Amino acid sequence: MTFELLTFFFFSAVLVFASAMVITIRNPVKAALFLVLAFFSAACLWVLLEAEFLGIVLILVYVGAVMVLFLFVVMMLDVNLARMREGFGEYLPMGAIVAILMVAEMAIVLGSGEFSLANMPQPAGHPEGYSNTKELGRLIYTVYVYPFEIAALILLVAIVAAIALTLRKRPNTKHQNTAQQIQVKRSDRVRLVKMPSEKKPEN
Amino acid sequence: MNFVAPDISPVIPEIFVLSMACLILVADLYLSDRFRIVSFLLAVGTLLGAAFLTLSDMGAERVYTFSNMFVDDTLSDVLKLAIYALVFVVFVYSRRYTQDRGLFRGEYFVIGLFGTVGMMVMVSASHLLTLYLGLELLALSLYTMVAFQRDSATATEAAMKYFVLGAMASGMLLYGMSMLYGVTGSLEIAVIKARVAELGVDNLILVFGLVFVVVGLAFKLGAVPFHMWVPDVYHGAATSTTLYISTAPKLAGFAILIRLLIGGLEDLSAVWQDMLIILAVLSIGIGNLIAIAQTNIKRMLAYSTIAHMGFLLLGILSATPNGYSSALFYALVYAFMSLGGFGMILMLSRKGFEAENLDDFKGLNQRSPWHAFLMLILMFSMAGIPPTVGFYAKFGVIQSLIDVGLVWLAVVAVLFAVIGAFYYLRIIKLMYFDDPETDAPVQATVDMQVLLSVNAWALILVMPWLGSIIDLCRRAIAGL
Amino acid sequence: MITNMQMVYIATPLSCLIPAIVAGLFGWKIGRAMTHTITIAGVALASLLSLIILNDVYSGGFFNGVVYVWGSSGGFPFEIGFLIDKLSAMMMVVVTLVSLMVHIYTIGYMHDDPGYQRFFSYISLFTFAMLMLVMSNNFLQLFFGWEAVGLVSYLLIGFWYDRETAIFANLKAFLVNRVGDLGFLLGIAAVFMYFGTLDYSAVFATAASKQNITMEIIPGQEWALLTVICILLFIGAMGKSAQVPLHVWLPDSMEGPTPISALIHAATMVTAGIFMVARMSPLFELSETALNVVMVIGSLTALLMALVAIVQNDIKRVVAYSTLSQLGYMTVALGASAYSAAIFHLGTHAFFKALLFLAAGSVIIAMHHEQDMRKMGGLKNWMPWTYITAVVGSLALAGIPPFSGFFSKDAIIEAVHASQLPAAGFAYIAVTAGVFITAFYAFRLLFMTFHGKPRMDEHTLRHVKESPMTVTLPLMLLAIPSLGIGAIYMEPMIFGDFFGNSIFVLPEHNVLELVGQSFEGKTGLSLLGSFIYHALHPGPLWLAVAGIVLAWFLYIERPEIPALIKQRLEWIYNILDKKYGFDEFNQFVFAQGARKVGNQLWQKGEVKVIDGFFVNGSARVVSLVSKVIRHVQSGYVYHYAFAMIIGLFLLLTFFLPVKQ
Amino acid sequence: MLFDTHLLSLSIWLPIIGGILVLVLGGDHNANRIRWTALAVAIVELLLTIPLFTRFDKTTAAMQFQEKYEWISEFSINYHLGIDGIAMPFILLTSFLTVIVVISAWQVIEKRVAQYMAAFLIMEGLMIGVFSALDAILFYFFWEGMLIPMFLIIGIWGGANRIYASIKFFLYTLLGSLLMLVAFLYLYYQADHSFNILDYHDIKLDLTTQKLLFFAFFAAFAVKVPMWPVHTWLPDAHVEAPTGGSVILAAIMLKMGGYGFLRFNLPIVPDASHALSGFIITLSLIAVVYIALVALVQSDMKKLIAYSSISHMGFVTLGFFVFNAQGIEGGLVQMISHGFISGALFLCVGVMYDRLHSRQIGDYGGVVHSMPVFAAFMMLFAMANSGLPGTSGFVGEFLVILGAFQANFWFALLAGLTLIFSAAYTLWMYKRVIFGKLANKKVASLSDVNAREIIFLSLLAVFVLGVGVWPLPLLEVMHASVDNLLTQVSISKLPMP
Amino acid sequence: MIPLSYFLILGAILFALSVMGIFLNRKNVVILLMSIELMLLAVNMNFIAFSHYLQDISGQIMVFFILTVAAAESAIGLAILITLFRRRQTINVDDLDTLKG
Repeated sequence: MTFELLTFFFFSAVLVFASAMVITIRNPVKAALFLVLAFFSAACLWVLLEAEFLGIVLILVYVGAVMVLFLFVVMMLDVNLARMREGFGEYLPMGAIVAILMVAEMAIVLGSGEFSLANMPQPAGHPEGYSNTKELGRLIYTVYVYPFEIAALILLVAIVAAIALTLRKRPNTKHQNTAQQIQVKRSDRVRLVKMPSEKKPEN
Repeated sequence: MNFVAPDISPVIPEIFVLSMACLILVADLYLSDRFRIVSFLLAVGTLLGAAFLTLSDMGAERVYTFSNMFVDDTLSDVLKLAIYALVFVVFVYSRRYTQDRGLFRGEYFVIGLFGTVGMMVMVSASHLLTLYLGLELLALSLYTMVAFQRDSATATEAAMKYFVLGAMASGMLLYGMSMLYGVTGSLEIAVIKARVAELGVDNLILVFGLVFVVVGLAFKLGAVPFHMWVPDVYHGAATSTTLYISTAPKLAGFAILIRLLIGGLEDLSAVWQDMLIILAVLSIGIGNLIAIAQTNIKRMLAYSTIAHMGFLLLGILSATPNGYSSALFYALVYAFMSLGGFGMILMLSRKGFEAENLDDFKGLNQRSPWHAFLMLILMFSMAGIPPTVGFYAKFGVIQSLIDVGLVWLAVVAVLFAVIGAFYYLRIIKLMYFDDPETDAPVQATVDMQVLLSVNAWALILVMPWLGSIIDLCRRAIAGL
Repeated sequence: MITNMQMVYIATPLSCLIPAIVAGLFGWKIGRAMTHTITIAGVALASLLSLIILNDVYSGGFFNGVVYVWGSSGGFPFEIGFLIDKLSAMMMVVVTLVSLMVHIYTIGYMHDDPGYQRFFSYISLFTFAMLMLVMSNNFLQLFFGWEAVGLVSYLLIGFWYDRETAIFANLKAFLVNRVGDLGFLLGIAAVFMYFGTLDYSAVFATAASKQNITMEIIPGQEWALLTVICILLFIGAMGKSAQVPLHVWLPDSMEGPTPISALIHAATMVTAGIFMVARMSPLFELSETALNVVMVIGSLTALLMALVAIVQNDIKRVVAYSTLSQLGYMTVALGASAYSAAIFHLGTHAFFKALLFLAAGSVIIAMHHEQDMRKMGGLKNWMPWTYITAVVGSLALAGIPPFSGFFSKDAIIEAVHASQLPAAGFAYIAVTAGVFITAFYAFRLLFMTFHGKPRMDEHTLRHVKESPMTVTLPLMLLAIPSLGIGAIYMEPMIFGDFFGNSIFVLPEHNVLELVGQSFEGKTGLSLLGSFIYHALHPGPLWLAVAGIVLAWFLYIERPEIPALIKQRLEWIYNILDKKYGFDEFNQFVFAQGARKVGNQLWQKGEVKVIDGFFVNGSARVVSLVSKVIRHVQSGYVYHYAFAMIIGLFLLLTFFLPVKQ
Repeated sequence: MLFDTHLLSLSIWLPIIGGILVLVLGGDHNANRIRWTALAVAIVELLLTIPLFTRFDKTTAAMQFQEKYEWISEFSINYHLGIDGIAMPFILLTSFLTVIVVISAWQVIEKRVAQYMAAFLIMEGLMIGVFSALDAILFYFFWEGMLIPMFLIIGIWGGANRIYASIKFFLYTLLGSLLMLVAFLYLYYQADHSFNILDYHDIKLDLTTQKLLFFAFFAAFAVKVPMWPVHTWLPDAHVEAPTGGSVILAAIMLKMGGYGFLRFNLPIVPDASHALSGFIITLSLIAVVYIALVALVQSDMKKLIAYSSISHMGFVTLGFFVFNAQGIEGGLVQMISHGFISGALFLCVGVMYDRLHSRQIGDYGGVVHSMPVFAAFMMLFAMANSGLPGTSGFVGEFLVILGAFQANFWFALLAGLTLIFSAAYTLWMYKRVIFGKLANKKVASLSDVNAREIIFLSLLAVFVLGVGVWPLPLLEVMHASVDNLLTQVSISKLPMP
Repeated sequence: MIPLSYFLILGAILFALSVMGIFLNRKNVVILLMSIELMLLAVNMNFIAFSHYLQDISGQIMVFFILTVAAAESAIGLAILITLFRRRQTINVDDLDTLKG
């Protein structure tokens, strides 16, 4: 068993374990953390596959941003954890059976030899000076500029959607109204009160 | 490396719509509620402009650009034009409805336009990546639109379900794509096609990937058993959103189905034909059956949509150009029927009242014979009774089935169509044979009245141009 | 080129049809007097024309031609046409004359009835239908007339449409006739199929060549074509001429305005069947089986119906049953191939039966529409004319020489006697027994009505008086032929060449010639004399006399005995009183049975099985399935997901191994 | 001639356009204007169809008054019209009865007059279209299109149980016709991409295919005829429909089934027709006998007449499937005549219903006392229904029995039972309704038929008697076409081995 | 030397697990979203593996975009989740059953 294979098995095991925990664990916070673990091991596996950039991105973007978002939401929603686990066991056998059957089926197909080493040998390493990141960057901004723009648009949609869906105007929040501010006239703000310049003292 | 700047001229409509959407997004910030109509006008204007751009660039030539990721052919032009038209009408129909419910916001149009861009991308996709991105762009827009009615419990629930299931389906589609990629070594549909032709039907992995792809596509179309989001989303979302979901995206879904199954995997047709048979029969059967038990008309139309999608699949699974074109025709006809159907629900709704129960249609003929008649046309068209265009749509599909010798399937389809006719008839029955429960007059804006009338009547009066539309569909398919 | 005679032919039925239509449609406008004037004028004209035709026929006139082509199919034309020969000419005369009497009589009898015009319209129409029937030269038109007669009889029986019994009777009459018509129609179909035409002359001409053709009705059973045809046609005749078991309508038909419509039925309409068989003699002659059937049916009718007449107390019913019995005689004659005897009896019977009916009617008028003979008696003192004519009629019916009935009936008996057919033996016994019974019930009626002590109530008794002239005049007019026509026409009609070749008899069946040969005198009075002598010799005449004497003994001399006999022989009496239970049987099996079956079919077959199980059942199943499977849509997203997974999984499982 | 070549199109579209015009004329406030317009359209239409008869060439079986234009060339669907001797009488029947229906609705229909009249006029056009279409899809187009107005007529103006009836009617017929559509499409490919019905006559098909096609057509036509056991929509539909609807249903719609058998089953799949003739004949005879018995026990007059219709239509199908001229022509005449008679009977019931608002036999009795003229009319039609010679009802029955006898004695016998049964149920009903003592005060207060009713009843009476006394003109136009049809049936369409 | 099929089977296991996660989880919507992330991870695993063995970078580009989309998707998913929670005060999957039938 080579080191590569050993690494593969290690991270695979971690990955599968973490994933299994994600879907079975009671506490969503813990689930999120297991998800982080899963991503981390996946990233390692990717590096093994010479996809360094994506491995890094997975950790940086996913673990760093998306998972934090998840955790943030979980915390914010303050879900009652006590009720979380009821009725899980009932469905587990059926779910497990289907899952196992499916995995078996998929494994049979995928392991059928089509993708064995004989058919698809591990490629030779990249030439010297090859940078995964650079290569990706070059392609994304040239050949894949169109998808890139669409991806940007998708992110824009996500932004707009997130804001449109969650932004609430609370009745008692005070906020600026730019339009109003700009349109304001002198007469709106300044009231000239006529006062007699002098007043005779009472006495 | 030598990178040539891509030819952006075929993409101008997309760029236009996108720019306008961004413009509206910004402009809307500076509009008070009183002037919100400007966003609306800009949005519909955008669609008209896009239609103009697409029309002016419409040619028989197939043009690839962006490193073969974008294709501009007759099919894409036809579908894009239809999508503009549909979205345009959707906006017009939903104006009063959204105003009444506080949904008449800039974001609504912006998201709607973003969704339109997504559909355009899908329609023009010639690469798995663009196909996927277009799909997601549309899907995300739709999730948002469904959830848009934040104060509605059903809308948010529907959005959640839609989101979870939709993401799952995307995952499946992607999984399938990964298999295709693995086998063919490319994400470019044309290359995939060439590779598939070499590998042939016997390739296990291809079939394996195909199953996932078909499942993903079936979900987008709402074919049984991947249909379950459809009724809940149609029902839960605001009717204006349902209107949007049920029309243009079906065309986009059809487009990717064509692009993938026919453009890329036509050599596997022997396999996917059988799969689609199962899906189609189930869809037609279950869709029509469950629709009968519905009391909510949106839900009923949702099941009817499922059944219609089954019919659509029938056209595709015949795996002949004739079948594809009749499926395309079916999709177009369906989209416009659905537009009218949900449009009618929108029209009958008032502030604080959703005309979404079947009983709300009671005695419509006495309240407003004109509207009842429009609905009658729509319902008969959906049921596929001549002289409405719905008949020709079904006709074409069944014809293509018989062409390839699937007579039994035609008979099955026809039997379920009879069951289907029942619930359409029930609406007519409610409108014409029952007495109204309310005598509230039907109020609607003039533009909507006119458009809806045109919409419904077109289903009959399109007759003289039917031939040219079918011809257009044929040409669109021939140009693939 | 239309000749004068052809004009006459066409004019004859039309002179009845047009007044009928006018009276029917415009009777309310033109009034009573005008109505009866035009209808009577029409019928009178028809009678006149019939006589002209008869005369013409006897001077060699003959016509067989098409009036118009009714329709065509498969290259075969169906025509409306006339066949004028001696048979039809004679029938025309009988029909129009009787009808004329009826018309005249109606003026008086129906004087106060609100349906006066309607009635005239009906009887004119009836005359038209009868004329079309007898004048026909093809089966189709025959069937037309046949059914048209049925229609009018339906209308006439139900003339008093608010009488429950009347409208029951007319429906019954129509339906029973329809049973016969079905057979008739099938017979026509058989003729059409095998002869390719419905024209008499064409059929008759080729009949002999079809003798060896058989058809298989019940698989394995080969029946001679002509037998089948003849029996089918005869079923029609059984309906119209009221032969057992299709006789049941006739007694009930007396519900019509008494006794005119009854007369129509008894004296005219029923003869249609006899006429038809005579007309079809070229076919019947070729099938001995059919002749036997005819004879058996006829003799059964003659005997059984005569027996029933004995126990009837309703004056009209006695006459009606007597009619049935006499029709049986005619049928027997037909069966014995003595067609001309049958027609001869038909003619004499028409007159004396008309006489009896009208006399009965006269009595009924006098009795204020009381028809029960037990409430009559002694009427001869008040109603001399009626009485005398009734006596004439009864004697004729009983077959006492020299009244007309004697000659015709005896000819039949002799003919049967001479017949060589297997059924002839039975028929002979039946008809001779019938003679005795006939005489008995005829005089029973006479004695009960006109003799003895009056048994009616005071009020009626005070008002009893002879009927008006319009009633008695026809009686007297009818009495004359009843008295004399037999003696005069016996020779030409039975033994002579009266019918020429319109009746066809095979030499081996020619019983009448056999009968004729046995008489010493061959012509004129000597024949008459030997005929009477012959009748005396073996006995029919004595039997008749015995019947009369018995009637006298039982109803005049010892009126208490009948009640005694009734007690002693109660079961026989009951059978007779119930008329052998035909009515009950029909009512129970056919009328109620059909309704019961219909109800079962409807409630079970239609409502439960087809509609309930299949139609609504499938709708229910669909909606049930719908209601059940909609719960698959549970609302839980994990179920939805699971459906997708299962779908995916199944597709994978299904497609992967299959393609491997 | 220009007029001739467009006569059929005119006949189809004039009433449809007229109907839309009437619909546009609007609401109930100007009901009279609507009625007169509708009547005018119907009469013009009748006059327009008369030349179809007078200019008809009886000597040929070829399609006449043909029109052919490309319609949807992409589907090779043509707008192809033409009539032969089989179709032509039905067109006249349709235009004639529509006039009657319009008159009969004059005062009876008070709500939604325009919609009512329009529905009938539009339906008239569609029905004529069915009879004159020579393109299968055009045929189907009219055939299905017709369902819509009829569905509405039953549903809107019908009786208490109208909704059940209308939906049952619609679904039943839809099911049948969709299978027919499948058959058309199959034939389309067999006939080398043609929807021309006449082209279908030349296709060679093996027996199994023929049988399947036969059943597909059977599904459509048997439901329409209706044949036992797919007949149960009819009593419901008839009973619940308004008078005019029942008239059109019974008089014309049912005939389309019979017409379809002749136009499609017999010539296109002759071998299957022969092979399955026993099946059809059995069903027909069951209809004749079984349904007659059922009719006997009905207490609702309309239902009784409806069942009588089924029974009579059994005669028609029987006649068609004995494959001889008498049978087929008899069936055709029977259909025409039944059009008049059942129409007339439904109108009669309608006349009573308008006055007493009951269709139950039990609610009547002694109507003759208060409505003598009406009673006379009804007597005529009742007798015609019982197939009395001299009325049109006889002609068809006679010919069919002649034809059936040639096939088998028992067919003729069982069919002939209708002589007894039809008389039994019709006259028994007549007896209970019209005859007898006045049943109640309501019946006593009935007013006799008015001028309007006399007009339509006597028009029908004239036809019933006219055809009965002289059916030759009617039969003559059919001969050539029926002969041609018989030739078609006798040629085997099985492919050469 | 790791065969490609190992990675693919790993992807398959991940895929199945995530799918089961959606089915088994009946309480917390957040876990559903996490399952979806897992599913995309499985897909990405496939793409990268293929990309590596095919020596074709477009697979990685695909993953790059999938990651982008997944991020956007999570954003929207969470936004919907929040909306839902605000409206319903629950994110219990079992409670999301007002729409059914």
